[in-house]
Amino acid sequence: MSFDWMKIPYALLTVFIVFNYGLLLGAFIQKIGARAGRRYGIPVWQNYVDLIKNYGQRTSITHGVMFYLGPVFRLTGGIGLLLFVPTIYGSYMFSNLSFAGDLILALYFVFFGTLGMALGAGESGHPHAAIGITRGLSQVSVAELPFALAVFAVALQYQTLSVTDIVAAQQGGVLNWTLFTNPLAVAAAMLAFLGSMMRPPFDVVIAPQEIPIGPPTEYHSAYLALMQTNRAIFPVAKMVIYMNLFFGGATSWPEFAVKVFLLYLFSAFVGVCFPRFRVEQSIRWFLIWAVPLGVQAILWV
Amino acid sequence: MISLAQMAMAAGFVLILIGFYGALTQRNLLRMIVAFSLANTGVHIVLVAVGHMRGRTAPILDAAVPVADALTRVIDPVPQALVLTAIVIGLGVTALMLAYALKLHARKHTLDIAKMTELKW
Amino acid sequence: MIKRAIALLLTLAVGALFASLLVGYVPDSELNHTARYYAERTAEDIGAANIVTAIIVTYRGLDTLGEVTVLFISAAIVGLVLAQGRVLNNAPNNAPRQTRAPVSELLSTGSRVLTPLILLLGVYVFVNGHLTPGGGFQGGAIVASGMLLLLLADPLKQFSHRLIAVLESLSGLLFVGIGVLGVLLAGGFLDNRLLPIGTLGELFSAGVIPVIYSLIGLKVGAEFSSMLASLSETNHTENSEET
Amino acid sequence: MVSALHIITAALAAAFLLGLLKEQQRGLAYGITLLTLALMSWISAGWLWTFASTGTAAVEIFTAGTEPPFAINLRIGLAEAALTLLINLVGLLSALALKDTLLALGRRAMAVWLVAVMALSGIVLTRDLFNLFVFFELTVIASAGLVLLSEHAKNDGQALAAGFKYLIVSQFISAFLLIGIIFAYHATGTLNIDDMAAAAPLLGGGAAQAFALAFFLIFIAVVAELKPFPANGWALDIYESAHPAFSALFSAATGAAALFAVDKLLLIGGDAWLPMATGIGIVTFVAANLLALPQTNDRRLLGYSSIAQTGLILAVLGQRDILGEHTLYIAGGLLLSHAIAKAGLYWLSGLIAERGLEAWAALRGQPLLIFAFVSFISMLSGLPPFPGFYAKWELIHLLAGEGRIVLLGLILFGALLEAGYLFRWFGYIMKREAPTEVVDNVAHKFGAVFATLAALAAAWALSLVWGELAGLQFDRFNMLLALPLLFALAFLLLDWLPVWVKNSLAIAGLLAWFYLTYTEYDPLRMIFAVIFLIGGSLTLLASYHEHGRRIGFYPSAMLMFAGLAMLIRATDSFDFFVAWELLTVGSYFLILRGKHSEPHALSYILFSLGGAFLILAGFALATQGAPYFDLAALADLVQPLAPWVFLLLAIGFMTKTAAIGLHIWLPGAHAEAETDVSPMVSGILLKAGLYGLIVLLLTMGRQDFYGVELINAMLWIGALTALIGNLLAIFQEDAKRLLAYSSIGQMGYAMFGLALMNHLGWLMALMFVINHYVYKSMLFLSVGGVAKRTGTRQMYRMGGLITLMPLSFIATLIGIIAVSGVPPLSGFGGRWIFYNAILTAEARLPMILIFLAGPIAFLYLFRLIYTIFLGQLKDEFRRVKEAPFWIVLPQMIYVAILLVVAVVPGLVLRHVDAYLNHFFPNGGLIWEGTTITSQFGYWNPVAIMIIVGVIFMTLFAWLLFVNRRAQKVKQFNIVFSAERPFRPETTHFAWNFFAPYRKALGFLTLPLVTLFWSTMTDLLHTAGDLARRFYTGNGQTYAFHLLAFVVIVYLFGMGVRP
Repeated sequence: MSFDWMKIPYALLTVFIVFNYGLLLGAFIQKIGARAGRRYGIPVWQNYVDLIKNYGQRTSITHGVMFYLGPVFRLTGGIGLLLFVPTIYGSYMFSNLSFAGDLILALYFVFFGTLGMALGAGESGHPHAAIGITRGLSQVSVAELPFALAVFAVALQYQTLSVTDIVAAQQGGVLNWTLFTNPLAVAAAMLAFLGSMMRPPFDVVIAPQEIPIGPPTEYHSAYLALMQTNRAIFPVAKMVIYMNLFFGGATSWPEFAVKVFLLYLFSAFVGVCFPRFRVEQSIRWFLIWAVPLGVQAILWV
Repeated sequence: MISLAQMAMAAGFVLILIGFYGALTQRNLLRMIVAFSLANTGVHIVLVAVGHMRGRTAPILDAAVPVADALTRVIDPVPQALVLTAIVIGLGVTALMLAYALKLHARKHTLDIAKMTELKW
Repeated sequence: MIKRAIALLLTLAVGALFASLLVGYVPDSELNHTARYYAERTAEDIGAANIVTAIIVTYRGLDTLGEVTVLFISAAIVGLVLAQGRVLNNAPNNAPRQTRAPVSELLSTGSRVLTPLILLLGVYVFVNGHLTPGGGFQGGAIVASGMLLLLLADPLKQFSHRLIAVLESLSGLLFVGIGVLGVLLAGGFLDNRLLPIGTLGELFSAGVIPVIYSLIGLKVGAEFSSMLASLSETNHTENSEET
Repeated sequence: MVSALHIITAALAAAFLLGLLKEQQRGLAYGITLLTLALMSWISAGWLWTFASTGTAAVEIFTAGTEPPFAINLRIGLAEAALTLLINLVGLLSALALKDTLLALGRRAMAVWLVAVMALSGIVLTRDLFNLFVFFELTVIASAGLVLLSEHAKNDGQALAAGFKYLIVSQFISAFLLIGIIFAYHATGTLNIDDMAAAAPLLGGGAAQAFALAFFLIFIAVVAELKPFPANGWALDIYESAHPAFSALFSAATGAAALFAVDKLLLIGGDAWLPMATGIGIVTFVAANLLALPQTNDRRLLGYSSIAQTGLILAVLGQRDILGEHTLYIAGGLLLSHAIAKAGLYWLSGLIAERGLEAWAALRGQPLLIFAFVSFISMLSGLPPFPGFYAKWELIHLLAGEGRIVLLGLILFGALLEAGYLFRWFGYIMKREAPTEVVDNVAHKFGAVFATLAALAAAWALSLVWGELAGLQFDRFNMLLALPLLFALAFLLLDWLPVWVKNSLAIAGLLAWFYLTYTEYDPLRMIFAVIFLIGGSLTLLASYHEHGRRIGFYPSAMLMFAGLAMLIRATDSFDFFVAWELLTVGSYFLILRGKHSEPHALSYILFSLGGAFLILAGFALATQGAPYFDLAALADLVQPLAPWVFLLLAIGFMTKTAAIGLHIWLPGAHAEAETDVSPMVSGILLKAGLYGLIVLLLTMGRQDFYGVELINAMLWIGALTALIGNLLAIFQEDAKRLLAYSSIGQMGYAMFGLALMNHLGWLMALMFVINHYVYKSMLFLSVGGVAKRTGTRQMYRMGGLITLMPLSFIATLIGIIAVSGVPPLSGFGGRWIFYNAILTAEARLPMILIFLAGPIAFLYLFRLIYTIFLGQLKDEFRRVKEAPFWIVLPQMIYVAILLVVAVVPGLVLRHVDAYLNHFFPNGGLIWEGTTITSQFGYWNPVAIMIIVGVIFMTLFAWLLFVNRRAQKVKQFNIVFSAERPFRPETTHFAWNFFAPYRKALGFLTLPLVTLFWSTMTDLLHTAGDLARRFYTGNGQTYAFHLLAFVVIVYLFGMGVRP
């Protein structure tokens, strides 16, 4: 098999676009959240500033090999997720490296970063790291459940695991979107979406005011920079999957921008409206509300 | 009409039952042994009664019963032989039980069977 | 009294079983084929006038051997049981014995007169077992009753265990030996035709039956005596243990 | 040939002769006794040899020079010769074991002993009904006397009371017997058994009725000598109080003789009486085993077991109408097994100072005696290669062939109960605190030891004989001579060698066997062959770390491997089942070796035997009476039988794969096993169950059971097993338990895959088979190594071991990545196929369930690595070293395998995929370059590896570069909560790790299944404990029982009779 070497620069281009879009989008959403709370909020370029600062810093401490690997896993997960899914439907340029695997691979890359993060934070010197990890893993795993179920419902619906095929099946009008052909799956997935975005009400995992845990407190300087990079890429990559699976995909960058923004806005909207859950509360919440929806989705496709 | 043999047999059975009942209800070892002796006797009577035949005589060939007539004159000799064996065996067992009872009394200073229950379950 | 009620119930149930046996019993009007064989052939084959004896000693000789063995081991076990807890070595008891008031003159004299007679009667009964009612067991029992009489008259009387044992064993051995000889020299185990069967009705007839019956008589007498002796001795020792 | 009559005359002559000796000549008397018993044995042996070698007909022995029926006659044939040999030998050996007692009590005791043995032979030989009675009475009297042999040593009057109780009961029995005999004589005019058997059917009308009644009395009286439930309290008291050497005779010889007497009686009575015998027998079997459960006194326990076994054989005799000519083989096999084992155990009990079952722990220092014990209980439980196994096999098959299913079920249930208490006892021996007083002076008890060892030798010799007989009967090879089994048994003889020699031998053996046989396997079997044999030798590498001799390990392990090796080569049901039993037993002994594994090993063997019995029943049903069948013939079964067979076999196999509901044995058994045993029993042994399921599904496929598609049920079970297994795993604090629960989950996946019954599903299952072997072996070794070094398996006590045990860490890391299926490692391949496969599931709900299990697996795996290797190091483990080389080595090999398979999954997968096309032509994978395509999606392992690798390494390298001057922070160089921690304990929160999950979902992990099974066992125990209370110990009560028994049987039995 001959490998198409042009895929590599194209893929890097995708990463670059998404990275920038993600940084801006993150700041923008944060600002909206602040305004909703009657605060002024950060400037839109704030994320760039933070990132440059952190990349510029050097640390003199480490906690061991796994500590290094945490951010590496995290970012690999984000970039991998992005690259294994075609970003723009029908575009050879932005189909990325999706020839390597299908939806299942993508799904696993959602977990990939989490695993690495948990391992890395685990080796940190902080004794309370375990608490953060527990909460994080518990919540993320249960939040991903309805999503995975929804994905499966979709795969069953279209009888394929290939993202491209799924998007292809949704072309030809808004009513062909999974949103309308399989609303249950979408509903389940959207609830899961809330949980995986680490925004309120499901942000106790990274909540700085609880106890000093969570990645931001464990990592600093270049470590943190990598994670911030991931923060820009990973949510967008995830939303790309949502978009592709449920909302007809995107045939152009503007369509991409709008759909991702709206998705992001959804989570921000919910976030400002609801108080924070404790972890076992969120587990129950997902199991009671989201998982049954996912189950129904699979049963009724 | 009821023959002698049947009457004897009935008596034997009754003896057995009396013996059984006694063995089941008497708690004294010696009384139990007596009850068993009764029952044994009953068994022996039944044994003999089964072999009895009306109007015939003991199976001993002598002047009264010549060899030629034996077939029609004597009763069935087999039960008589069996009962002898049964009696002797019963005797042996009774002797044994008596010896045990004696020894048990010496050991436990009681003859009450209900008090010899260390082994159970 | 639940226990008695159940006992009664069980007894009645067994009684019902017996009753159906009784009801179903029809006396034979003629001898069955086994009995007929004995009635017809005993005189000719065995030569014993007493058919029952022929059956006991010859036809069903194995039963009788077993019977004798029952008595033998009963005596042995009685001896064992009663010996336990005593000095294990059963050698002549040299310890000074408790003396009781002497028995009455009348009793001891009477027993001395009667015992030989009883013994004689016993011997007669077992020697004539093949001719007349009676036989080794009956004779043996009579012999033992003589011993009992002696014991009753003088409870402290000592028998020679050794003598009893030798008598018992020897007669037993001979019994088995004659039986085996039957296998070797005649038609089978305990075949009485080791010796000529003689004339029906005579003392020396019926082959080895008189011999065997005599041995049985001796053996039974010895065994009963041994049991009696064991029991009576135990009584003393147990009593003495308690006092 | 010396006439068999002389068995009797010799004994009598000797007994009388003893009377001539002086009381002091005890040595001489003892010598005569032994000589006589030896002579009697010799006579029997001569006859046995004649009959066995020449096959001549039985020989009649006339007495009194007169032919039967007019004189008593004896008969000796094959059965009689064997039984008298058994009786006389037991008599001889017991006399040896009784040496001290007999010498102390003198000639009278010896004479009684001789008479007892003689009378038992007489019961066997005689053909005369009344003569039978005489011998019975002799037995009774002699037994009542011999009970007292124990009084000599204990002198507490218990034996005396027991003897008296026996006499009471025997009085009733002899009354019934006599009355019965006389009326039977009256009805038929004969006392000869054969004559009566000929005459009885000719009777008509009232005579027939009278005869039936008389026969009932005879029958019930003789049966009462067999100690039937409930009329057996007296026998138990005897067993408990008598001298064990006498109990050996009482159990082995008396039981055998009485059974033979019943057999003769049944000849007279004819088939009409068989149901009664069966009924009494089976009730006794089940009840006695049930009552034995709560026993704590060893001899009484053995008594219950004796009674049970006798009951079983009685039931077998009662099945003569369908067993036909096989009766001798079956009843004989059971009887000899029972007799030898029970005699052996009683002799062994003579070596034990105390009467509690735990006191037998004293045997622990005596490997030979332990081996004897094991052989005996295996014999009693009907395990191969002992005669009882063949007997049970045939019995069950014939019963199933005739549709006597209830009886079959009861027999298996009773056998399971029996195995329960026997193996529990063995657990006590191996694991309980040995009493201070060890086996008291083995040299002093030479007789008992000699007798035990003789029984041991007889046990194995008989196995050989029965194997040969089975061979003659079905025209097959003696299984005891199967090479793998011989190889395993050879380790018994080599046990004195040091570990490294034996280990090398074992590895060489496994590899050599693979080399010898590898051409025979199709790809499917090849997978299992590689896992069992090559995989087995890989795990055995870890065993090099042990020093010394490791007594008992290699015979057990090689027994298991022998079973596994034979399993995949088995083509018919018999071979398959033999292999199945062997691997079960071998693995049980292996598991039992763990330090705290006693209860878990017990539940393992019980579940396994239960499962094995179901398999046996399934096979038996499937054959419809034939002795065995080709496994491929399962495919030919039709309704309505097929679904039943399927159900039985499937449940049987699923006990081995620990399907939900049958899983409770697994966590303890796998977790408590030794370090190198866990990977064997988890990574390798579990596959045996899957193999069984595969064979089953390949042949039988889909079955409809009253409208339920059984495959769907299995789908559900698989899914639930996966979910619950995983869920339970996340809450474990014990690392090995966590892995064990994880195995349950993994087996659930595999079952689910198989139940899909399509190409992808099977591919997935086989991937799980391979992957599970690799990573579970690796993880168990890794965790085992850690546990070995730290001395604990509680994860929350560990932490921070990454720097101290880096290799173990790497293995665990790779392992969990592989298990959770995170790309790019090989686990992903399995997962990818898995997700593709479940897309094909028609039943959506189980699919969802199994889907839910996925993320949960991820949680427990993370916990495993995190709590052990990351986090805070504990003070006490600061000096812990890396695990021993030999434990690490296989792990590294597994790591290499995982990496290779990750890149080129086609290495194995491709062949399996191609092979599966035979069975499921549709839905296979398409292999195109490095891309693998299914009907749903695609996957390119090489590309993934490269892409992920590049991104990962780039970032890692960069991070390392920018932080090149960073220093490692010391453990306590931190501040939190405004304090500096000084002790690691204050810094670890790994206990109750997934607390939020527990709070949210804890109700799902309630040990309901454990509760169910423990309630079941408790119920059985309580039932047994309550029921046995009716053995009040009062001799009179026993008389009540006897009469009640007679009356009840009369009411039931005579009512049923035509």
